[in-house]
Amino acid sequence: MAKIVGGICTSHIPAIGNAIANDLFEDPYWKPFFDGYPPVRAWLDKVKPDVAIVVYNDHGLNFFLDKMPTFAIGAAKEYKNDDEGWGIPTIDPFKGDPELSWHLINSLHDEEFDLCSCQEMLVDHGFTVPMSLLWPERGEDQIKTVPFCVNTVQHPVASPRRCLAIGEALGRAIESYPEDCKVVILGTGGLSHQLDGERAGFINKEFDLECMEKIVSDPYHYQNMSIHELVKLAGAQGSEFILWLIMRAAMGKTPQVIHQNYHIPISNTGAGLLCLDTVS
Amino acid sequence: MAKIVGGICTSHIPAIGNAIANDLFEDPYWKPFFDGYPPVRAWLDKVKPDVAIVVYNDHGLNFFLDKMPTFAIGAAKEYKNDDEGWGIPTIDPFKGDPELSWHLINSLHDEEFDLCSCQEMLVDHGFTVPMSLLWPERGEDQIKTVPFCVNTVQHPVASPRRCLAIGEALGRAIESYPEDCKVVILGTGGLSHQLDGERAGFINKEFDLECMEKIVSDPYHYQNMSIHELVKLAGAQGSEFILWLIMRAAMGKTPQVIHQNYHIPISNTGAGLLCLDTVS
Amino acid sequence: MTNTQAPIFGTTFFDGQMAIKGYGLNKMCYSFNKAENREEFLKDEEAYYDKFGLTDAQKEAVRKRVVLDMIAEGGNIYYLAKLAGLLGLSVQDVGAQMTGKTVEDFKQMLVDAGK
Amino acid sequence: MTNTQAPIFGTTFFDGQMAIKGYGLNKMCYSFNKAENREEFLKDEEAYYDKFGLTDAQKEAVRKRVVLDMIAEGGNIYYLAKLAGLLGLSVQDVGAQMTGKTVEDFKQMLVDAGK
Ligand SMILES: [Fe+3]
Ligand SMILES: [Fe+3]
Repeated sequence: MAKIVGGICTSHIPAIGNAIANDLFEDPYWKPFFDGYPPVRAWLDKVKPDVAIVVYNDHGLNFFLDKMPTFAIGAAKEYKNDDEGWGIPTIDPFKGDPELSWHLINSLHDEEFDLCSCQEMLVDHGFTVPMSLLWPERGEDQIKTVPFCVNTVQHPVASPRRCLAIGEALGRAIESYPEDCKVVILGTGGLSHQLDGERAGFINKEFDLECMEKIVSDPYHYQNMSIHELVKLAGAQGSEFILWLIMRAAMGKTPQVIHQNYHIPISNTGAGLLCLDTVS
Repeated sequence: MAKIVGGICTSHIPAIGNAIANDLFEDPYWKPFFDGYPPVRAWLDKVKPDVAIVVYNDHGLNFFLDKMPTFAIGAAKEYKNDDEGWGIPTIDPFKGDPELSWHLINSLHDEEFDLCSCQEMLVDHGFTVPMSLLWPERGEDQIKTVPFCVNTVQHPVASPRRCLAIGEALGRAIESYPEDCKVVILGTGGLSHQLDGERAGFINKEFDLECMEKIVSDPYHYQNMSIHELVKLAGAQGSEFILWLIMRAAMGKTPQVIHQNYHIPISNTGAGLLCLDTVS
Repeated sequence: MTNTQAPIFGTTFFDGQMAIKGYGLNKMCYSFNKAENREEFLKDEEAYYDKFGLTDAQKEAVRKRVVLDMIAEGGNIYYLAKLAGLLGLSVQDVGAQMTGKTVEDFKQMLVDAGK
Repeated sequence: MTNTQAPIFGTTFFDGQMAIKGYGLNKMCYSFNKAENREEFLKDEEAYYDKFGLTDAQKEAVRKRVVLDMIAEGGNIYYLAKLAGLLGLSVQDVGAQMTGKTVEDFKQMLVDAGK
């Protein structure tokens, strides 16, 4: 049977893609950020997951307003990255796991989630940046992936309550997969940031630090929060925190924190990192 | 406030599009089918709805397997028809009602349905054939439309239970729309038919006649039916009956039957027609 | 991921397993919505197969116009219908082929279903 | 269909109402994922506006590179970011413009948020 071995929350800011491409790991601006990752990679080397389910949001590469699904799950053999228009280098395709994808789609369908299945899907920096941070080298035997894409572009955006619910169902779906495989779940994006409007540059350190704590010990703290309230506290794009909620709800009981890091600012964002081991 | 004035169930077989284009209304093959529609148009002339919500399935024009949503709602100013590949003539665009569309999307979202919003959308024969049958002449002041598209192409397909639930929520959403407008809901497709496999040509008259009756008096009769069971009884493409269920659940209490017709065969299908007036 | 319910005679559920198998074939058929693609196919079928990465079994099924084989290789009838249309086949022609009937007998079967 | 909750300072909810207003503008910006479209825009902006049916107010906002006006006219920041990138503006440049700060001050504000 499949087993959730852990979860990782990480920001996915596009500038990171450029910093990686330009080897800025020791640059004073970037060092406090990049230094968070080696302990997480060490944990991954130890645990050796077979597949990563990547909960992320598309920023206008694969999805446009003509077809904007609330929850979309990839079901392809591979996932290509592509030009996003502002110059992050395009990276190699990622390996899919269509059998697991369809198991998840069927299971979530049976629990009355209305999904969009995607048998071909371009993955943008929301997906690729976390993958590059966690698996900087990918060879023939690279980890398989399932993209789990959540709309944060067009309101209405899925509520924290709905995200916690689909996260729980995702956890059950994974654990009911009959193949022997180790699954790690990535919750990407966040923490607080706002790109647009007179409030651009808004970062809420206090809120972020609370998120870093509550996402581990008490994710249901956010269950009754509206998207409006979340945007107020986290900034317009800080609503990406719902992706962390999906990941965390899939994990179930309180996990063990292997490593964490929080740094302000990366680009316009409070950048958070959490590596969580499933307690069995 | 908006008001649901009635509902219409009708088959949407592509061959009808050609028959209309070729004026085959008096042709012996087509007459028993087309003769069902004048009484429905007379009712529409009397009731004069402002907007039609068209529950239909796309057959591979607007949606492909790369992005296949369970429930998709149009939110555009107009909806174009286009070449479907096998020669039904393309017809003029339909007028949208984006304000109502967004009200429906927001309301259904609040009731925890996970929608795909579509701000641009091609509508295929599933949408256009019923519209042409019911409003053969469309001028400047033509009826406004909201396409409500349900996946029937890729399993898993939404269950009768889920369809009844989203239909109920759709009814509440319409009735809560603050604009004064009269809404008619179309449930298109069906009844029994199967295009593919060694069972191609399967039609189940007994099942269809029961549908014609139960859809009016007891739609919840189908609540616990699985899609598998529905396909067994109605044929592979007869699963389109879920679209009738959505329409009917939106109407609420037992409506009055203004007119009905049932004819076998049109193309490979048992063709059903029901005109239902909301009892207030 | 497969449909575990009792099979229905002559009926293939287009579920995840079939979808994985048939993606290239279905994508090719979906492309026939556009007239220029239909022309390109008719001009050079073999090149068009390769453009969409059809498997050998899919190519063979399309070459021979055997719809049941296309379905077995993951073809979905909604997309295959566009190929059928392109080849000048009606849904009754296709139905007759799949059920091993003449087109007349197939049509009569449909009429008889109304009795 | 509008967001009936209390407004948040300097924050536009990209809801249905904004989406209706901004469709053409957003569609234009989405097209900038492709290099050939970026080139076409740079070659003849006015023709490119018309290709996507921009309103006069949207054209004016883009012409003047005023991002707040683009947002007011229904632009969504996820798509506008692609236009900004094409114009060589970073998210800090855009943030500075919208908040009426110098880029240095805007960056300092971000650093200060960490203190
Ligand atoms: Fe993001
Ligand atoms: Fe149909």
